[in-house]
Amino acid sequence: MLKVEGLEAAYGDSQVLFGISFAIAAGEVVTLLGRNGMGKTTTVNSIMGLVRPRAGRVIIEGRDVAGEPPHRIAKCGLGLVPEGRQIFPTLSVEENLVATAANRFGPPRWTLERIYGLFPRLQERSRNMGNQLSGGEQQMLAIGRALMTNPKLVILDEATEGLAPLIRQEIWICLKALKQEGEAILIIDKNVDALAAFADRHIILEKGRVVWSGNSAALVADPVLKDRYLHV
Amino acid sequence: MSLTLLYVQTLNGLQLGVLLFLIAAGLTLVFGVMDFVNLAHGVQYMIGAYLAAMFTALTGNFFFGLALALPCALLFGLLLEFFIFRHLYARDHLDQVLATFGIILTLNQAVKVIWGAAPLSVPIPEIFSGSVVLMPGLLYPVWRLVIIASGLAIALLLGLLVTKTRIGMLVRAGATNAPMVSALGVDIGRLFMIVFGFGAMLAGFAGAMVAPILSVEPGMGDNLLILTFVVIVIGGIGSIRGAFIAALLVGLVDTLGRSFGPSILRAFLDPAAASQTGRALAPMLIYILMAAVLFFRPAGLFPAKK
Amino acid sequence: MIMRREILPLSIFGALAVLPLLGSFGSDAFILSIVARVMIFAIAALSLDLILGYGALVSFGHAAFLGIGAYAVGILSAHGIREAAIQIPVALFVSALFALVTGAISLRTKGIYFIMITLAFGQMAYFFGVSLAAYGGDDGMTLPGRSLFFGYDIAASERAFYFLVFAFLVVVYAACRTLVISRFGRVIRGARENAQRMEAIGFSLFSYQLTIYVIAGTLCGLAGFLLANQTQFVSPAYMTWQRSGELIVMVLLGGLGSLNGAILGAAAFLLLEEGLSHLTEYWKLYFGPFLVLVVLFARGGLMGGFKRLTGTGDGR
Amino acid sequence: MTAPMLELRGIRKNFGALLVTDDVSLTIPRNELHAMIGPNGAGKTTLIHQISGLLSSNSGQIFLNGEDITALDLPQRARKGIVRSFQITSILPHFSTLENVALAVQARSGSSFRFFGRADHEAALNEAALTALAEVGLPDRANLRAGLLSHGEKRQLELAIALAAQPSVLLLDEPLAGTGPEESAILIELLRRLKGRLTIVLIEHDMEAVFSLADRISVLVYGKIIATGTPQAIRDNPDVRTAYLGEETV
Amino acid sequence: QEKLKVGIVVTLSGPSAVLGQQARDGFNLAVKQMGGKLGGLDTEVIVVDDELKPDVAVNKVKGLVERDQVNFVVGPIFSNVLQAIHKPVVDSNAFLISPNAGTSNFAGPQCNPNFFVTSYQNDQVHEVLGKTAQDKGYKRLFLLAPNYQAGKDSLAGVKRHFKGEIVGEVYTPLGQLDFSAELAQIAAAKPDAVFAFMPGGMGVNLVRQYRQAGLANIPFLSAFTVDESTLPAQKEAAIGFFGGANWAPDMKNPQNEAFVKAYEAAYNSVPGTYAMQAYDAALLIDAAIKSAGGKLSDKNALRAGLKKADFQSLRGNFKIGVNGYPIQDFYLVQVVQRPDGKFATSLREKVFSDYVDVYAKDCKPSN
Ligand SMILES: Nc1ncnc2c1ncn2[C@@H]1O[C@H](COP(=O)(O)OP(=O)(O)OP(=O)(O)O)[C@@H](O)[C@H]1O
Ligand SMILES: Nc1ncnc2c1ncn2[C@@H]1O[C@H](COP(=O)(O)OP(=O)(O)OP(=O)(O)O)[C@@H](O)[C@H]1O
Ligand SMILES: [Mg+2]
Ligand SMILES: [Mg+2]
Repeated sequence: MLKVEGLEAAYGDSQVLFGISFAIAAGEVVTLLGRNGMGKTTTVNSIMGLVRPRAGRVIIEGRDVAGEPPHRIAKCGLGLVPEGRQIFPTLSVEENLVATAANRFGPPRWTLERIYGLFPRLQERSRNMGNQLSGGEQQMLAIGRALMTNPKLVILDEATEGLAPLIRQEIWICLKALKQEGEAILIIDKNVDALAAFADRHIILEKGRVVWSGNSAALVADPVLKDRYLHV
Repeated sequence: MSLTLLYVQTLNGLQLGVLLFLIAAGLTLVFGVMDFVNLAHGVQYMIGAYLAAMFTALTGNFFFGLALALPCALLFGLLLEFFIFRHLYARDHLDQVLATFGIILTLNQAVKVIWGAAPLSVPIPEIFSGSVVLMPGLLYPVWRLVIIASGLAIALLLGLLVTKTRIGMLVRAGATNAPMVSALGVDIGRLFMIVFGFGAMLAGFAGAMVAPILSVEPGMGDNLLILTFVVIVIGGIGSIRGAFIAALLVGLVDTLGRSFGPSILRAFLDPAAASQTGRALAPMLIYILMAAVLFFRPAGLFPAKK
Repeated sequence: MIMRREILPLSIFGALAVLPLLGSFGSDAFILSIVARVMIFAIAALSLDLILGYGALVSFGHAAFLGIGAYAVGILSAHGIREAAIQIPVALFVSALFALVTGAISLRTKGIYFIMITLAFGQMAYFFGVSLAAYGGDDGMTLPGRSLFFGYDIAASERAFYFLVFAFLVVVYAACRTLVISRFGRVIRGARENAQRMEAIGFSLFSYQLTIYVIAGTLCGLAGFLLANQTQFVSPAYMTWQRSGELIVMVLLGGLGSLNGAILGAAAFLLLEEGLSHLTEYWKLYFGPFLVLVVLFARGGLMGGFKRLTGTGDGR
Repeated sequence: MTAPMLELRGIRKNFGALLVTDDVSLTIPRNELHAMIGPNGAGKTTLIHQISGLLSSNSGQIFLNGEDITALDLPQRARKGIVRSFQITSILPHFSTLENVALAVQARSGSSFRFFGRADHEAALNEAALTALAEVGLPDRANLRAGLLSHGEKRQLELAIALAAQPSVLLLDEPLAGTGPEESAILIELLRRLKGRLTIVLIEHDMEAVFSLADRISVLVYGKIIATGTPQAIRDNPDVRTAYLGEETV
Repeated sequence: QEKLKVGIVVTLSGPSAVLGQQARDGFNLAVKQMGGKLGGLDTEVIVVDDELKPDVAVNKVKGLVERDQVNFVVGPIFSNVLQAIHKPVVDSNAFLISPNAGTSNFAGPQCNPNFFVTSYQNDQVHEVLGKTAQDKGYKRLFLLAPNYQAGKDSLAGVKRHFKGEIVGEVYTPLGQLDFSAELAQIAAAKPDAVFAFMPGGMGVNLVRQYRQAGLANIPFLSAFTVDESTLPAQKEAAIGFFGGANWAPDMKNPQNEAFVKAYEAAYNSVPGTYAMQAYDAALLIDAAIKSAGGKLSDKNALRAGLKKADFQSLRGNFKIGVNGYPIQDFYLVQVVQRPDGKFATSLREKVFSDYVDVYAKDCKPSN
């Protein structure tokens, strides 16, 4: 589905990514782990075209889209839940959901009803403006908004930031369901143990480089990594 | 003061309001909704009027003239967008101010070079040249009714476009966070281009419509630009409804203030002082109105929901 | 050792200081009066840059202060008071008072609303000037001569007046430079960036912003005093919104929030106006596109271009 | 008997028809670390807004150290020592990281109506700022423009600013959100050190942190406090489980 | 041989640019017709735009007198600009000749030997209409003017000769577009006649809206409202409306007929008073230099020549009074459509003969 090869990116003179490579198959859940400022978001943004990669390839279903504008890349079936939510403040909750909604590949799996079913709280607030929501509600909205584009690959940057435990659990259940439906998922989150429970593979970034990648069993088994990233 | 006069003046106030809204409509879209400070709106309005004057003179018919002027205004807007404005969407408001100020200077001068400095005019189209009797001795040209109707129609159209359609939502979303809209799969650049062109055409349309009652002259948009900004700000930026109501309010306050202000003042002051004060206050009226509205409602009458 | 970022101001002021001493230029009263005018507007632009560039308070009524300063000269002269030692304090005081009142009201609003409410006050000042029938109304009034300094008519010669303006410019510039890097200046800059954050750590921004607004208005009143003296004429035309707009354009053209930029902007604006209009009646056909090109290609105005050329990073 | 550090009496806030905080009363003794948990949209942030003075309350009173501060606005309360962090990062993006913090120090040390002298050369301000940065684990970012920090680093900076403003009551709105596991650990450690030295109101969805740090916990649901008590009491409260915690093991 | 330099400072930008253009063109036409020589001297004409900003005008004028060392400054159009440039010019080596603005202050106590006017004292034009209204026996007059100094002066000028009842005196904000409110007031007041002073685009709007409102049966007396600068836009709407002037393009004398023909050929528009007065300004300079024997350095001789005004004005009867303002005849003019389809004003009747402005008596010439 998605293949990243030798991705490099920089902000002005300061290079942040130094040749990131990984791949995600359809129906696969992959995580990006790493401390603050290691380049996780930059990786995601480079894939989406929000940051113009300096080198490397971003191949979606066989086509190299590196350097193309974000809307073209998104149209290939990528749905982004950005870091910091980035809700449209002057749109109501419902407008946030439908404004960019699309279904580019067959019958829509995600509709307004289904989103509201997943997050009843959003339905209660559907007429409110985006910036009137609480932090957690905004996060739900950002996830709903991305799902409404009916993507093949969902990218969640800080997937459960600000969400209450109950909702967090809902999200995990939902993501598992998505996975079952054959959806690919790229996820960044700090709840590593929860991720370990259902993600297929993990990639650890350090200073813009992939320092480790492997499956959940390997991650949980490795005591050094465990100490470093799981804090258990 | 007779009651008829009061009634007629109220009507006049409302019609000035609708006229102002007609002119402000394009600005509401581009500035209020797209969040682009387009000082060049006034010159786009002027160009619409000049195009209408030119094509009407060429074809001898206002409607042919209008039909030619509108696409030209659209094309002109698109050219401006392509060469200048699209590079400024992501910039600071003040950058937009400086660039569009430059455009004002250029176009005001260019218009003078092309069409000369003397004012031009456009005759009222034949079929609308009649008038209705408003009060004894005073006629009301039907064309003004047409202007009011088109102002109302545009208010409605814009209101629906912005609040009810996907395009409206996307434009509002793009104004606050264009990259995010793009990352969700919408070509926001093209959308902005279309909307901007539409805004330019609205400005041109306003210019063309008022050409039969107002003079067409270089710089005609400059003072109006300020007036339209006043309208939009009083209404609350981003609110079409606000802009519409504010336009009516400005029209009413201006018209009624001018016609009845001095006699009201005379109730409090001696005649000489009243006329002196009245004269000093009259031109300030709408500014006083704006300052007062902003004092009590710092984000306009209908602030965008925050 | 002189730091690199001082090169520009030193060369600007150096050039201004020696100009009258250069044989061919110096003897030309006209050149001196043009440059004096540039310096007067530079003071006005500097004062605007304080609120606009550093405080993000875009005043669209700043020309009102030019007018107030000028009318202080005009009205006092009309009553026979030509002494600068009286006129200047009056000009500054009235400007400060006007700034205090209008600022206190305007600062309730933000962003574009602030722009428009300051415009409203500017327009009120303008129309007030127009209604001053006793002082020429719309036509304005001619002054009997330049102001007297402690009884002496020392500003009468173009060269003396030039140095007078120059001295004022140096003082104002130095004051502004000190101000913006002071604690107070840092609060003003912080308020521009994120008002809520500043309030949450304990700054009551209103009083800071009102203070800077009054300072800016007062300095611009000084420019008004000088402008009246330079043209020996006072009229409401000094207070039109177009004039306020031009002041904003000067600051933007030079580059926001850098003080040097305000001077460069005023100079570029006025000298281009003077030079181009001497060449062709259609000078705006060239000046307009120039502004557009500056925005498109020299981000941050002339100062932005200058910094990129010399590699002096962000001056803040 | 000394007055409690912070006391809320019948605090209420509504947005139109929506009642967001509903008759909240709470007493927090000096130097307690009081955690506030509850579902998304329960009104926790709104409550912090009300305590800090960012939002005015529709009714109710707030006391700081026995003094009624209901009428004071945000900066006035900050100067009284009530300092907060924001859930949605709020920094000065074009200032350096250090200056962001130094400004907070400046706010609490001497007058800022000083028109002379370079503020960025004031050693006292900078040293205190550096200390705060070091405490949150950001010492090496001091000279970077704050807007260029990564999301998690901004969250750390957010906390540093609040600390540098020398609070006596620190209101923290999800300080751990957006930080990675390692940074979370650093910050939890920091909170543990601060604990007992100043009064802290902590909103957090990280239950591990909440239950290991808090002296007492209040649970807010639909604007009402449904329970207040020790971590153990809250953990065992069945209402809290259904309303908030769900299956999460803490 | 000496070279003559003349600086023209008029408004060439903004909505009022057309007035400045007429003046510039009129002057240039005269110079061209005299073979590029005024008073027999090679003549360089430097044109600058005052942008209708007094302080800009001051600097431009300083440039003319100090850098370019012009001998005469011709300008401006607007009285507020005149206030600003008067002092710098009359204090210099040059003479100031106004082809349009003629304010009262410089006609009276502040008159200056280096200042000459080829147009009129502003009030006189308004007085023409006041006198007309009085002579025609109108009892009830409605007055309309923009709210600025010239507007107030204008209404004062009308009232100087009109003794009937003023049923309405309305000042409108400068630059007003829509006159519906005022037109309703006029209809309600039912005056015998309306006097309006609405220069430029305001006049265009007023005249067209006046006719559209069906008020054209009420006589429309005006100053600076229907003239050759506004008629191209007012067209039929203005036909039959009255104005006051010292001249009209159809004035019968050979010089004038030649001038109008040449102007229309060169600039493709009907000349107005602005063009005529600037043309006369050139003739005045020409005459003055000739009478001074071509010696530009002899200021006194030049001044005497200017005073003498020994030339044939396009308007026929023309003298310079003690205050430097003209003494001339004034007419009621009316808008007509000429056989060639163009619109112009046309002389109707003489209202004042050899009319001296009321301020001249306060002028005590110092030399
Ligand atoms: N300005 C506003 N207008 C209308 N509703 C608002 C406004 N601000 C907040 N709300 C609503 O008030 C409720 C409480 O919001 P608040 O931010 O206090 O929640 P919270 O408890 O902090 O939630 P979270 O854990 O998700 O951050 C939310 O449902 C929100 O939508
Ligand atoms: N716009 C920018 N300009 C310059 N540098 C930036 C910019 N955005 C991020 N950086 C830098 O790039 C590096 C990587 O940032 P990135 O946001 O990718 O980190 P991250 O792994 O997502 O961290 P976090 O977990 O905190 O979100 C950081 O050092 C950050 O300071
Ligand atoms: Mg990140
Ligand atoms: Mg919250």
